[in-house]
Amino acid sequence: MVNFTQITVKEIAKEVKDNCLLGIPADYSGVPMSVTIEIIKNNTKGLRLYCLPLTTIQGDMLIGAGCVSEIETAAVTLGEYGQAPRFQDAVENSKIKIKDSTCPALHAQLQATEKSVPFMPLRGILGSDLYKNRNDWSVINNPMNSKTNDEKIVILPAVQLDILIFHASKADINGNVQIGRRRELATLAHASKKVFVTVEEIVDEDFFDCELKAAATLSSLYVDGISLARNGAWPCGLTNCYEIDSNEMSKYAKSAKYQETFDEYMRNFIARNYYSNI
Amino acid sequence: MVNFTQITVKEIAKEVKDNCLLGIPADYSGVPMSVTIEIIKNNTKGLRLYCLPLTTIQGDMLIGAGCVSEIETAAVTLGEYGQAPRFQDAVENSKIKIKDSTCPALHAQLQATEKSVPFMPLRGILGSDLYKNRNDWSVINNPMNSKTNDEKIVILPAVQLDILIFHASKADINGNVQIGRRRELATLAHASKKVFVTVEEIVDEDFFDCELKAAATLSSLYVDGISLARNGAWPCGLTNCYEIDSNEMSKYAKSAKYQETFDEYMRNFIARNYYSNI
Amino acid sequence: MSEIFQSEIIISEISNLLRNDRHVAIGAASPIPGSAALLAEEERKNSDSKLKVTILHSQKFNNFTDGSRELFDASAQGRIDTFFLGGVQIDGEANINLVGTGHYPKLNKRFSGSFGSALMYFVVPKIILFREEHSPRTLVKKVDFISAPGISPPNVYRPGGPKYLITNKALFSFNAKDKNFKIEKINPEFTLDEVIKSTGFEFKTNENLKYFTMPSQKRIDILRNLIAPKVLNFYPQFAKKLWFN
Amino acid sequence: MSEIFQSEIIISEISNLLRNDRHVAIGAASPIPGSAALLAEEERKNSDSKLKVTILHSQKFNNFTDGSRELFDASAQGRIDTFFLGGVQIDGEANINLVGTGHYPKLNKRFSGSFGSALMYFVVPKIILFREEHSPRTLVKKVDFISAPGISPPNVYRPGGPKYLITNKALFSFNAKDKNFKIEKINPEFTLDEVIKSTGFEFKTNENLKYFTMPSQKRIDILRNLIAPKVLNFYPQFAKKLWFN
Repeated sequence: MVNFTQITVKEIAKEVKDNCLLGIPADYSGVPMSVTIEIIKNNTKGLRLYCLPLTTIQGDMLIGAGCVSEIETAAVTLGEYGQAPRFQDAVENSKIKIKDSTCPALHAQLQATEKSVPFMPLRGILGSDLYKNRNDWSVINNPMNSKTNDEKIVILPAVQLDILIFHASKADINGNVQIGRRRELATLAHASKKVFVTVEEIVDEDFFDCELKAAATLSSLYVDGISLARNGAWPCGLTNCYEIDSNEMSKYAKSAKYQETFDEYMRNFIARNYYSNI
Repeated sequence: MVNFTQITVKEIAKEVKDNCLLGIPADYSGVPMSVTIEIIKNNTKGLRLYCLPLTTIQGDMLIGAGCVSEIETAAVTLGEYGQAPRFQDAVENSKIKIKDSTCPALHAQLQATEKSVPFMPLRGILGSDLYKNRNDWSVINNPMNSKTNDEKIVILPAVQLDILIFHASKADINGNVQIGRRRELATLAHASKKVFVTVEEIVDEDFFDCELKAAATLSSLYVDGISLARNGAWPCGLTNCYEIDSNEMSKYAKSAKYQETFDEYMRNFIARNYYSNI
Repeated sequence: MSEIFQSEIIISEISNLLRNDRHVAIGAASPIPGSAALLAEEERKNSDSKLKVTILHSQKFNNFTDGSRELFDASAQGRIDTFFLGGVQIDGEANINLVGTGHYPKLNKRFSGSFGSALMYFVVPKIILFREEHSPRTLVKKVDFISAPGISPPNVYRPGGPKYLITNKALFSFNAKDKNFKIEKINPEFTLDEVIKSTGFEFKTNENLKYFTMPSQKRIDILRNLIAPKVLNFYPQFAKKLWFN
Repeated sequence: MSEIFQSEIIISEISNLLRNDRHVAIGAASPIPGSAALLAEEERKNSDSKLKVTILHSQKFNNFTDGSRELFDASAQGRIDTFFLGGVQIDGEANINLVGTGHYPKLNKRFSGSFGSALMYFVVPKIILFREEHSPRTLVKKVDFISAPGISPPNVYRPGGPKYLITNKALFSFNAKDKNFKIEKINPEFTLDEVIKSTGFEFKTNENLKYFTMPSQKRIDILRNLIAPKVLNFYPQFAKKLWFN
């Protein structure tokens, strides 16, 4: 018996409501592919994706499946497997709204919510067309610069996510999650109203009993529910557990080039029972 | 042989120049007492202490020994051993300048430097006498509040430390330091021009070879020199290594009540060779 | 061992105030609130509404992994229901002074400092003020220094604030609208008149004034057998004095 | 195995540009800069001026423990000497476009996005622009979208910026004051005229124009024997194609 809310992958997917602002972890942070499939099966609509700071196959699939209305990101890419075809198509044909950003801005907007301050200043950005296309960003005179008082600096709004889902290697019996060095997951969790996690395994210990493990932990304080999902990141990799599945990624990259071949790929993909304990 | 700059406690103390802004870790973050004694022996003057967010016997001793001109802190206290007598005396008799602050402000000012932004906003503080006595803090209208536009919010300046010294349990052969959950040490290091660390032991491994250990590590990227100093935090405690020395703390608390008894205590304290490898 | 200590009665009273909380955090130098929180946690262990307790000065009971700023961040995020603050002085408008007495900065008597009060007091929904000594020098008409104000104007972000004040003599509630304290419970060892005389500010009296509740034998047993050994770990001086002398 | 690949020559040239650095960071999708940095690190391993290399997409060569924001924080702190940026388009004022071609937001051809360029380009002292394809469609007169500008007015904080541009045909330096590129080295397989024709913007020519340097056999050995296996770990597709096919 565990001392936390243990739920299923399907139940997590049901928590992702139409039109919600969904936190998306980067390809290296534990991509929750098992839940992504269930979201697609649910035919969830109007999702707004907030990527920290980018997305890969997860975002591309959600877009291709028609679940997404808006994406705020620094990049969508399949990495070594090329551009993200469904994302490209959706932007080129105005099927989704794109809020182009840059990695540190995506971090700073969540850090603002983490501290419950309304905004964060950030250097850079000025003179870019990113700024021109973001009416939620502003420029102020640096209020600290008493000497010249004409330095311009960008301020970014605090962003609070409705829901965050990520995949991790382990949870303990008290619902604490091992995130290792992937501390951007902590920032995401701190800035999200709800947090659900899928894990490869639940271990019979408390990470806080060991200082080293505690340092690698996201406390259950921030976690609303955990599901077991073996291979839950597949075909993405998971640090210290498994590598990215090159064949599958290549296959996806090729299939996603056209909507028809993407749709066919997805029919097969969904039919496969590649993860356990849904 | 190690792949980093290994120096002595005495050499670290020499890096602490008169009038510099010195980062001071809290009682739970690894108090560098061995270096503190050497600073006092060097008769260093005019130190400005920046505490994250408070100090205990380390700050009180430095003040009592006449090394300090200014302190920015949320508290100076001997914890269960009572008030900090030399600090009290110095403030009551205007021997030092006090910049009274509050914990989250001390964190935010360093986080501003961590991100190289000129300021950070922070909620709270308004209506306190802390604010009234800080001419480096200001208030602006929340620039994000389009509805009412009359929310007031405090903005705090970025603070960059000249030098940070702390004590930790372990360094590896490549100069990475184990800080565990004491991540405020990372914030301090990121915001400091120079960083020196004393450790209980140097271990023959690379913490980055193990993801769990990596998560508990401050990278050598931020460390300018490391010295071995067994019992380097004594009489303070060190997580997972040793407890605070109750007898010594009680003795200090009593002796520090008056300058004369403090001076006598310090003569004995300095004479003791309580840590190794100086 | 059947004699019940005053501190235990206060621990028990504080514990009652945490009834509906999900997460209580305990800051520096707070052995009595810390004991109360652990007691509440233990008593609700097998219920559906569990209590999470974060004690910063403990290793075991500290749920934070983002360094010492996480207490403040988590509080600002609304993830902590109750926090405790003390005061060298507390005044009738719930302003608290943790800095010292006299004219700042050249104080007559300097104390440790404001800690995190200037944020925590604004953002934690239920702040319980705790000051054991109940006298005209601790509960004053107006504090000499405001570490954190009891009330704020509408243009200041303030989801949190003072809800209770507890001393060795009485428990008060605070009403931010009326800007005053109201007495709720009194220590049976004192009369209301004695409490009024030892309070430097005016407070609302209460027709339904109750006495501090004596903890049940069961609660005392839990406290002494299960909680005391835990407290010994992170407030050793306090625990030794009260329970292990 | 004695034939030297074009990619190896470029790796070698880039490696030379890192001579005085203490810390080089490598971002997403940068196998050639990554190989160059590891080569420089290896060659200076036994010298007094060691080079630290952080490769974000590697586990072993990633020195960061504060999550993915640490690259940007550390860069803003001035702790990274060199970083690489690419571009769908790069123009004569060193503006870079990572977003796509056509009229934003409804682009003709959308690319992945700006990544961290809009901060990194401002704060890292030596930004090396790297774009293998050297053609009028990559090196353009004016980019369709500015992910990050090459130069900034004085009221913008900008300790960093573009210093070099390297392609499969040439190496340029950038002068922020004159707002233009100057050719420094040319790939011996091309003439200056060919380079001019395949560049969409005007650049300064150079009396001392040099050729790309052929890497020594010793360097090639290091690259193939020591660096290639490392690169295989975090850029497997690239390494397999170049070295392990």
